[in-house]
Amino acid sequence: MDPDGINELQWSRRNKMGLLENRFNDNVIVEKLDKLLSWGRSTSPWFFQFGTACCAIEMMAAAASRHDLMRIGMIPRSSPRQADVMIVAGTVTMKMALRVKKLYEQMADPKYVVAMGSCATSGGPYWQHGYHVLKGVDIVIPVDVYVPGCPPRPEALIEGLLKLQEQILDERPLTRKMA
Amino acid sequence: MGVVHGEEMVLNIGPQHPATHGVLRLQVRTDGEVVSEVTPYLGYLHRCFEKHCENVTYEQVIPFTDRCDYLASMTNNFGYVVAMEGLMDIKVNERVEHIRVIMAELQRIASHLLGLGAFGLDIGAFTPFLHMLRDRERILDLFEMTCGARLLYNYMWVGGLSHDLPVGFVESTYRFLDYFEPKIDEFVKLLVHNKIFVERTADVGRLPQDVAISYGVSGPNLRASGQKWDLRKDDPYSIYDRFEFDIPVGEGGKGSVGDCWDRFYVRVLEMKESIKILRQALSSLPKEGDVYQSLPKKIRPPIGSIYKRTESPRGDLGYYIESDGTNIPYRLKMRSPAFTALSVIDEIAAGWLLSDVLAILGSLDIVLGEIDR
Amino acid sequence: MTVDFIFDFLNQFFTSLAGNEFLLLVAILLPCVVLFGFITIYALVVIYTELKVSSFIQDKVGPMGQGVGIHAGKWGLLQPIADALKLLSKEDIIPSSANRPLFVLAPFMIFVGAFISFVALPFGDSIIIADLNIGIFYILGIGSLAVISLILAGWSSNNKWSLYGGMRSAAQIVSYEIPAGISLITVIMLAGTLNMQDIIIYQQGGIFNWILFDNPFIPVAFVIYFISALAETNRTPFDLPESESELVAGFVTEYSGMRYAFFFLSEYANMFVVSAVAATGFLGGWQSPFPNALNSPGWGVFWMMGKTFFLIFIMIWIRWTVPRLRVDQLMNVCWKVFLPIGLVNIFGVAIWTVLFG
Amino acid sequence: MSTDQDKLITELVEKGLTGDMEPINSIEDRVLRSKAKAALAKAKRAAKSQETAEPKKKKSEEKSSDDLPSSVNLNEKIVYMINEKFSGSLANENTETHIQLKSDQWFEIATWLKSEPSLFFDSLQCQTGIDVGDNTLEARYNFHSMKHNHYTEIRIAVPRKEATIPSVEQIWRIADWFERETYDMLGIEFSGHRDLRRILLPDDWEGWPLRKDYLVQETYHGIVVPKMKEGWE
Repeated sequence: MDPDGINELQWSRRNKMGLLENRFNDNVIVEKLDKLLSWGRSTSPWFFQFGTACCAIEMMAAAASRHDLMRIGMIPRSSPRQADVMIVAGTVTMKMALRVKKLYEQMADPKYVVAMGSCATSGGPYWQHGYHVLKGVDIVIPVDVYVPGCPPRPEALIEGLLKLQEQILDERPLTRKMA
Repeated sequence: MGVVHGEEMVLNIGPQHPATHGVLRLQVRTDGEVVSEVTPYLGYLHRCFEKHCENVTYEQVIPFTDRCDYLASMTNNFGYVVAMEGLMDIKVNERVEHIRVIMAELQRIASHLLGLGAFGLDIGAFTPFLHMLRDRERILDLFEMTCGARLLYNYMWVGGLSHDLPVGFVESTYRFLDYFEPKIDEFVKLLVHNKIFVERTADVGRLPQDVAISYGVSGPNLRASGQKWDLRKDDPYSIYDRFEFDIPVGEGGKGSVGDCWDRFYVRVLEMKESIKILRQALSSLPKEGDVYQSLPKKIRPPIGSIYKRTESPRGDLGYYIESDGTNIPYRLKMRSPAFTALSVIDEIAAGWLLSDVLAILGSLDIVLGEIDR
Repeated sequence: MTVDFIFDFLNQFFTSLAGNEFLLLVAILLPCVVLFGFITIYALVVIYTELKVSSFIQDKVGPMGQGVGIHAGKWGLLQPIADALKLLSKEDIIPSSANRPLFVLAPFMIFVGAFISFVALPFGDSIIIADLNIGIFYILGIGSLAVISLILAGWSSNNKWSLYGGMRSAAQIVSYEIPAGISLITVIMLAGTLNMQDIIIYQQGGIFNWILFDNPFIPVAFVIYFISALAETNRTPFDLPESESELVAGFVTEYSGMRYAFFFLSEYANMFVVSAVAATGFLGGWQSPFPNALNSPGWGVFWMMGKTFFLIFIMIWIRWTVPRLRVDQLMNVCWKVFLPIGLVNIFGVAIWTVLFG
Repeated sequence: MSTDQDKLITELVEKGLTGDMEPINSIEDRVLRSKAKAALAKAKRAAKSQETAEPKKKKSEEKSSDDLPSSVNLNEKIVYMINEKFSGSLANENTETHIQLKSDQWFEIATWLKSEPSLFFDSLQCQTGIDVGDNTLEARYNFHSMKHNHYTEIRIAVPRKEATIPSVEQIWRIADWFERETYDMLGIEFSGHRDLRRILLPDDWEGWPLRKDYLVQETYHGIVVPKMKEGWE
């Protein structure tokens, strides 16, 4: 396991590298293409089932019949390679932390992270005495959307995912350096 | 795992894998598809439950018990409050007892639904899983109208409950039972007697009775091996001795006693028994009674210790509580049924094919939150 | 609509270039482009169908285009397009430990395998790109190409899950080709030809002239063929190579973005091929089920598509209903059940033909 | 009830025990008949329990609880038997809630606890490690017998410096994981355990978390462990 680099992680706005990223100057056609691409990305964010604890059950409930994440185009994938959104649902422990980082690195750009629940946000109820609990998954990977709650209701998760979609829609993948 | 010979391959299942029900890592040694050894590695969800218990007051332990077995929070609360009331010698009134039993049995159904669905998912049947979740939502609705939470309730308190039943709860529960009973039969048709499902589970991963006892396997897993052991009958707590219900045991309906199919079917039958208990408890629920009646002003149990077991959906859930007379537990240990159930995996999964190992894992119905605590 | 036909047409149109090799190239490429477009559109439609049908089976609604901004349209009709756009613009990961050339080759090879099968499929009375005299044989042969690419994908990924997926798919597809072939032999025996169009013409004259209802042995052959086809396309209950709950994603575990899209595409393309072969061999292809009615070329395309899509729908239906078999049971079913029955079936059909044919 | 009625009933019961039901059934008086039948059932039950008790006695012939009056509770009985068999292994005679043992003969006692037919503790329910202070660690075992449906608790205290207890992993298989957990959390070594590793925490974790003087390590693989985010509290 590679201990390097974790402390120096300074997640500003990171560089999401796709096939066509940042290769174009701004003009009308590129702008339209930009919009098309970001529409595609925001409409079809496949999520990686990364459930660790209690929140995983609510994530499943959100994907199941009553709440049905597929309505907003979210399809579960079990391999990180094919996923766009990693929903970190649940507590991440020290033993798991480096693996979370590895899984994140295995995902293909553009990739997004939703920290679901207070454990993934900050350590949740375990933040004070939890010697083995990572106090927030943003210590090891960058997070786009935080969904509070212990556990968040499926509605809250859907709200968070809609926020993420908004964020993706505002992106201009082809001309990020201009934006 | 030592030396790897010739054709053998060491394969890591997990910690992030769709079939591990959370973050469990199984290291399997395989020769082609045949698995010769399974070594579980735990602790990827070790959330320091016991350390927390030594740092928070007795009341504050309850939310942490919720989060241990997050599929059966009600029964986890139940076990803890039963143990605490034993330690402090508190008697709660009839209404509280009835509500507790109702909640515990609803929780048992909810937990079994998810466990069975996830088992089906491991075998490759995706649809029954979602049907199960759909029906589970209705139970969660009942919990939600009672205490406002869907998953982690913090509902049972030492000496009482956090809320009384809301108006219309009893009717809603009856409505749910009427809806749910035929659904079990539908589920049985869809999956339990499905030819492919039977082929995949019958005779697979047989767990003999003595091995099960030696490994401390309990609950439905033990009953599937033919041992008629249910704490609700054999060591009755709360008011379980008043209700009439059967303890389903594995009979080897499709293969031999103690196989995956038995473990599956026992859970299906248990849901039916829970419905029986629910109907009795609902009909005998006293109208009067204050749920805060015996709440102690301060929880300071006398010096001493207690080990109390209750029947959670996964088996014997034990709490060992050591009190030093203050308002903070000196030591609190949770004996989790899933922990003991998982320990048997190498014994019963070795020699089977890779797909079977995952089926056997699914049939044990483990919850990682409770294993790692 | 064969290449010759297009070539002739082009020759007449561009008289100055008549007989030029360039025109021949155009004549070859034109159907390819059309076909590629067809497969893409077909895949989008079927992916949407699969999402919706599976959702309805599971008591939910599936893609509804609910989301932010311009989202996926009414009923989520644009969902597959968004998926495709997104997959195309994703990062292309080639694991550093993978065998690079093979890893890159595998998705294209599997797509080529599916693609060139389409060449011999009859879409209508005269709509066939290459009317081969050994059409059905050709499709069966090309179908085996998938095995090679799946093994390549599994092995080159240098991932144990992929390797398992590759191993399983090799065993599975190779085995199930035999019962599939054997059950098609009964069709060939009756029609007396390997040519796809001739097989269809043999079934002229309404539903009762279809080979499926020719004699009591054929429905058995049809069932065997259909189940084998499920196995060849890696659909549940035979989806062991990519079984999600066991092997993460099987041989596609390491593929991302566009390369993954190719696997996705070819899975659905393969479904179309096997269904179209079943429709051709057993259900009368583009022939109308009513004698001497609705039999124009336009209706022909409709009937062919209708029958194929119906079979695809059944495949989707099965996938979301039943659990998955185990690898040894899979082999048992093939070698101990389908193969003997298939062989007996051939004799049955032969004897029936001699006695009553 | 008159005396001759009593006599009649005893006579009838004697006959009934030999299998002759005719005289009882032929009684005209309904009350008398039912009384006779009840007495017969009682007598039969008594005879049965005598029968079942006898072979048990034979099995546990040597030293067993039979010499004790039946009123003692299970713990006292076990302590008595342990004193007979393994003298000097009791740490104190207190038996109210538990049995306190010394660690040296624990493996033998454990083997005996499982094999002794009148105890037959086939199920190790729970094993708890406790830091009881005074530089002492304690392992507590909760045993249960599926057959007899009885229950006991055994405690073994060891000094912190040489915290070693014989492992019972080979007797109850679940002890394998229980002991690993206790080792993981409190650092009690179990001698004779075949695979004593940390079970929940990573192998390279420092310290024993459930000891009362545990201080959490500052970093783990470069990740700050006890970090609290800025601006909290």
